[in-house]
Amino acid sequence: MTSRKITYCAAINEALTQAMERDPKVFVMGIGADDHKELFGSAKGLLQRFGPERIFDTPISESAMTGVAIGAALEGMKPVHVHIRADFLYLAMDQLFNMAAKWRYMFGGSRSVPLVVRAVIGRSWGQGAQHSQSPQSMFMHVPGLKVVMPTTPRDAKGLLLAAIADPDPVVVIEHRLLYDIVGEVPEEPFELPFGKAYVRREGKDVTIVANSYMVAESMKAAEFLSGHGVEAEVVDPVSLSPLDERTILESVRKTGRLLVVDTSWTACGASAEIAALVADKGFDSLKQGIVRLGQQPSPCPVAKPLEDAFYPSARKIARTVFEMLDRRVPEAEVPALTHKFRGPF
Amino acid sequence: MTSRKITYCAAINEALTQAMERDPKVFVMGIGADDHKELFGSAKGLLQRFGPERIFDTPISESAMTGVAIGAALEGMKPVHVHIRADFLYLAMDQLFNMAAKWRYMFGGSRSVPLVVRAVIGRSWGQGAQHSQSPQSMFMHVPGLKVVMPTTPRDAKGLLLAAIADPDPVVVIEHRLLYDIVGEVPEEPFELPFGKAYVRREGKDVTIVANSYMVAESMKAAEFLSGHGVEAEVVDPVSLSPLDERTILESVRKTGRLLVVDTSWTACGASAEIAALVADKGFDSLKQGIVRLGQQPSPCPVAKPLEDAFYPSARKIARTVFEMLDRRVPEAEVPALTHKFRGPF
Amino acid sequence: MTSLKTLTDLYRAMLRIRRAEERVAQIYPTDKIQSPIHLSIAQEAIAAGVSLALGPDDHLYGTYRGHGLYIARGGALGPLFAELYAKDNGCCRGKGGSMHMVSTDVGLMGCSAIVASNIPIATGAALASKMEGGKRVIAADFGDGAVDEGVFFESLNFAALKKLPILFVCENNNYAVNSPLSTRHLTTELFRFGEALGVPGERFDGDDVSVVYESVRKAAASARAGGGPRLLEYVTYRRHEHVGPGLDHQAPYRDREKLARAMKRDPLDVARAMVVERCGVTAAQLDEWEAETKRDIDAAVAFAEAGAPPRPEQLLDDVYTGASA
Amino acid sequence: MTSLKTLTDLYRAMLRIRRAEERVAQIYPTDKIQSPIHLSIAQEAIAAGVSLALGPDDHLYGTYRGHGLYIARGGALGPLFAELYAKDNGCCRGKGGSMHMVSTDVGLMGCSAIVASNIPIATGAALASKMEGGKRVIAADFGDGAVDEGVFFESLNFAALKKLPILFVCENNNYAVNSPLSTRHLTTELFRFGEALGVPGERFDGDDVSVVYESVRKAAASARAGGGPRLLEYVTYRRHEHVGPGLDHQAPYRDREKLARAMKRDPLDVARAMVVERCGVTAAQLDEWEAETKRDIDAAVAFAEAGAPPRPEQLLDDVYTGASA
Ligand SMILES: Cc1ncc(C[n+]2csc(CCOP(=O)(O)OP(=O)(O)O)c2C)c(N)n1
Ligand SMILES: Cc1ncc(C[n+]2csc(CCOP(=O)(O)OP(=O)(O)O)c2C)c(N)n1
Ligand SMILES: [Mg+2]
Ligand SMILES: [Mg+2]
Repeated sequence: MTSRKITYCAAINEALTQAMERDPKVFVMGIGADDHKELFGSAKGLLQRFGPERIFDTPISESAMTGVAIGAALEGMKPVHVHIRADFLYLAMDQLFNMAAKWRYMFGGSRSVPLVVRAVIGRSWGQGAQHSQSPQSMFMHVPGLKVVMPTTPRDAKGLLLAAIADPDPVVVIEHRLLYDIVGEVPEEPFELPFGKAYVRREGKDVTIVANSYMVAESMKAAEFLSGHGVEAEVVDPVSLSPLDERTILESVRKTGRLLVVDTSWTACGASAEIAALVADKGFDSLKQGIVRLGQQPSPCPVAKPLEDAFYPSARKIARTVFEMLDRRVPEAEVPALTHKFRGPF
Repeated sequence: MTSRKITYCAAINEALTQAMERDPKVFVMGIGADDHKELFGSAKGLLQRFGPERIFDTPISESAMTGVAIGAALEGMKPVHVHIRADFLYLAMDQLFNMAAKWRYMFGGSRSVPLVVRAVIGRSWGQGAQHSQSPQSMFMHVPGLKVVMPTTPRDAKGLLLAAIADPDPVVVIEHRLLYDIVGEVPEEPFELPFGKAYVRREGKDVTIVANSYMVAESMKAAEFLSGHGVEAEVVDPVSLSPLDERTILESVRKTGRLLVVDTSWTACGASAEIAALVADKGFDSLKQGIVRLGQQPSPCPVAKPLEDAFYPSARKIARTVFEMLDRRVPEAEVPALTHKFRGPF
Repeated sequence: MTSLKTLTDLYRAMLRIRRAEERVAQIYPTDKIQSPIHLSIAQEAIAAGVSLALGPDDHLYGTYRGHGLYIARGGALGPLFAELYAKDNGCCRGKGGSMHMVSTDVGLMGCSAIVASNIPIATGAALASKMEGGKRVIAADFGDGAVDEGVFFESLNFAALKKLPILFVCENNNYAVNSPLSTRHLTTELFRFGEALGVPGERFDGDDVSVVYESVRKAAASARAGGGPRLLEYVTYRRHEHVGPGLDHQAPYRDREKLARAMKRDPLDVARAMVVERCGVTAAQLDEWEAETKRDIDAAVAFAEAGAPPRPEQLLDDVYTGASA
Repeated sequence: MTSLKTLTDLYRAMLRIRRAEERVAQIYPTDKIQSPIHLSIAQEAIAAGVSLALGPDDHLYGTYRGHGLYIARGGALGPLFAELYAKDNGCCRGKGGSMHMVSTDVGLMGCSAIVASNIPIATGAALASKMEGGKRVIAADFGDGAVDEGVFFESLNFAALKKLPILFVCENNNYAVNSPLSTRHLTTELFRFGEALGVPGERFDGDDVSVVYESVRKAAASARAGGGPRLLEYVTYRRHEHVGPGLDHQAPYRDREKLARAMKRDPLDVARAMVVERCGVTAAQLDEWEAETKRDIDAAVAFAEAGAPPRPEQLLDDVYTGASA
């Protein structure tokens, strides 16, 4: 396969384009899906190419529109329903949890629901409490759904194509701060498997399990740690449900130490699940307690100093690892990861 | 305080009656709140005593009615909003997560939201996939909410009164199968503190942290285990958010072993949070890996053999403890807990 | 005018529902059916009228009060009873119970126990139909309680916007559990609830099966021809308790007047009178239909009794497609 | 007829909004305001008319496009700018930003960034008012996008049912982000959306402040007297981009005709002409008001600039009542 470097956003766009080309049953719907902002660019050119029947705007009716997508899916279509902020999914929980997740099961296998939900996590520039949430743990909690959080452009394309091909409902949670990152992506259509984690960086001293944008922060921290003689292994589950338990457990077997970093709050979060997994099946590998980092237990604030205190960061990750290893935090502080995101969307 | 034995249901009823007597701002609303079934009896006599302004039926509009309760609370009232199945809360997530949980914070402390949400977990008699869910972990995940799951009649009264007195939103999750259990309850109004766990049974060999109806199953298992020389300590958090970390950690320090049993699924569930907590702060006390029991990863089925396989039970708890202790499961099986619940509501 | 053949078909469908539901109620005290039952008794005219007026390729989405639609569409009685018994040979393989009737073979795509939850899903089915040419008409069947939910309005709005081939069928039996319509709405002209959104509505007698049948036929033809959605309100009255096999006529929430009127005008009697008067059906023929219905129900109950419960190993089957023990 | 005093008050409130928003847009490129801004420019007539027609004890609930209401109600300008700067002396202490204006002192109870989310909350506020005698009128202010959400209908239904003292104020600026009304609804008579539910509605010119003021006054008086809710639709046109300081008049979603019409009829010009013609306000007076407004804004910006950002230790304050560092 030929591959080249493109952005995360372009990778999503390419996945949509190829899926729509290959399968006339694939369509995209969502608030603003067909406007000139093109869902942050991820829907670029789709309207021109596939017409208004296959990519359309919807009323601001998250609950019904989710039901509409489920109904279309049940009847054989392949809808991709997009939300530009994951916070809006709270309006659609009834349809997602009571209907999409349960349909096949409660009707004894009668029909599957090949639904794809894409939702984007917002961050910074005053997104505030209602435009910044990461609800992955809620989707992980409810059987019947699959949940992925693509980190690289390659994930973004391969997992979106896999989600669209999958017969069951898949929630794809993207991160706005990843949209501009660049990476190698095969040109041809390809699918990445669910339930496969990636070791983003090898190391022997500590395992950092991190997802989505937290991988970027963790990689930065790992680099810094390496300069101070600590080799962190960074494992990215990517697929949260199903979860690749083996890759996580193997890493902890090697390092004996685990720090879990998630984009959301820790209480009953994805980080809790991963910690609990290792506390059960990986207990014997552990040299010390498992530490979690996530958003601080408050709604997301707007002011920068509060935001810095609220989010996990490369700096906090590095500090936490030093503490875990009982090492003095070196004078040279981890440089903060600078994200260029500016403006509301 | 004089106390006598009454049911869980009567205890809820007494709490509501006393709260409404003491504070004219307290009112009860919910689907069917004022009908002759009286919310399974928990609203008994309230209509006659306080009139239709203070206990009323609502349209089947969970989202707006939650907003209505929030708005009334903001303006100084003390609403108690009741849902006869916790599954219906999925329709109200936007209001609960985006509004109730965040209001005080995002407006810099301008107003509190003294809202109480009561929701009942259904089980058995064909409740099926959509009438059997326990969403406590989702509420635990979102800062700004408090979450309690009363187990005894005393909890039911003391925590409901505490919830009503509390200035912030509190979600009280009751269990339908507990409604008829009987226990000592003080007659006078009293409040139980949030963030306080109870040791329901002392033991030295293993800690079972269990909540709500799972306490009954765990007590039964503990009794059986005791007959086979294993002394289990049963700890009931009751208050899940805030969580009494100390009591849990102290118990594990004593026993060195932890089994967590929750009414819901394990993935990102309350059981994950408790396991993760101990895997962090209680690691040094642990002699072995932490085990969780919860609903199996499927929607809730209707057929009895499937239901038995689906739910955690005294039998499964006892077996799990024997396995944890590497002991042969004794021939004499744990008798199944028989609940008398019959009929749909 | 409904043809004579159709009238008798409608009557026979209604009869089948009534007798099956009576059997369910009769069995219920034995605890063989451990599932919350919401009977379609006295609402058979709507189930039959809607089911028969739609074509064989049309799709229906219903509620927990779904036995009527299942039977009227021609769903096999055996798997219905077997599902109530929670057996592996039930229509949901024992996983759904009474509230989740399904028979995709006859176009009943599924019944849901969350009020109004199937309305947007049916709307999505209509979108799928439209994308494929719009020849399939979808019916969303729901109660008067469902119009309380926001998703009902959202769905109507979208259906109007996209001119979808869908009929919103409201079985107004005056109650949501024990709450009369008037405690939930200031206004009670439910058929008008979609008007401002562009969904024309009409109210009909829900106890006259020929009225139901004709009105659905007309609306379905219009929808199939691209005329867009309709909201059809059928007025009836719930005679049984909300859930369970019994009557609760003494309960305080009952409207005595409406109840008395309803008790005097049983939709099955209305239909029987029609087939007798209009089609000249004889008493002997009526008896034969009764006997045949009884035989079918006996056989269905036997099928259910003989069925095996699902095995515990089946618990995780069908959580995801292709995953099975 | 609106009194002359009131007319000038309305004009001055509008002027204050306009100049403040212009200043916000001017500061924005400096990145001192790191918050998504949704300007009230060209919608000042609605903000001013609603705010002044309601009494001092009445309560308002708004949206992320909330600067206008905040200013028109008389909220202190300093804490508004300070909040945009995310400073500790902001109206949300730097925690809310531009989308969450609040000033309970002047009855603006809070602005929310989830479409339609404040509508049921305002309805609950009206319920609380009614429980205490109904003398306080509540206004829920929202955009034409909010009528897409089911919770809007649920709230109207409940308000009608309980005859609550609430005004549902729809600022119809033709767009939800970049989606014209016509891509979201088949019908566009939003004021009729509550009709069948028992909420009478009316549509008004949203660019004429005296029309807004008088219509709200009338509706509020009726609500206060127990007349129940009203849906008031004010037609206007969003001149700026949805979010941000700029214009996007070339963007493909724009309706050229409506835009051209809107550009010719600025609501502030309309109001100014009224005070000049009806109240005989002189050019000198107009200049003085401009100068005064500028002084106030200068002072507010200075207040914001001088404010300290919140300290990291304040992060967990106010998650729960009484919890603070
Ligand atoms: C979202 C939701 N809220 C509440 C309930 C509880 N409930 C079950 S049936 C019902 C009444 C529905 O009445 P209606 O729609 O008129 O149907 P009917 O039972 O009369 O056929 C209610 C409130 C539910 N199932 N779903
Ligand atoms: C529930 C929800 N869905 C989507 C959004 C994204 N969004 C923000 S503003 C907006 C448009 C709202 O338009 P309107 O109500 O007309 O208000 P206006 O911006 O015109 O004042 C949308 C869709 C949101 N904030 N909340
Ligand atoms: Mg009904
Ligand atoms: Mg608008």
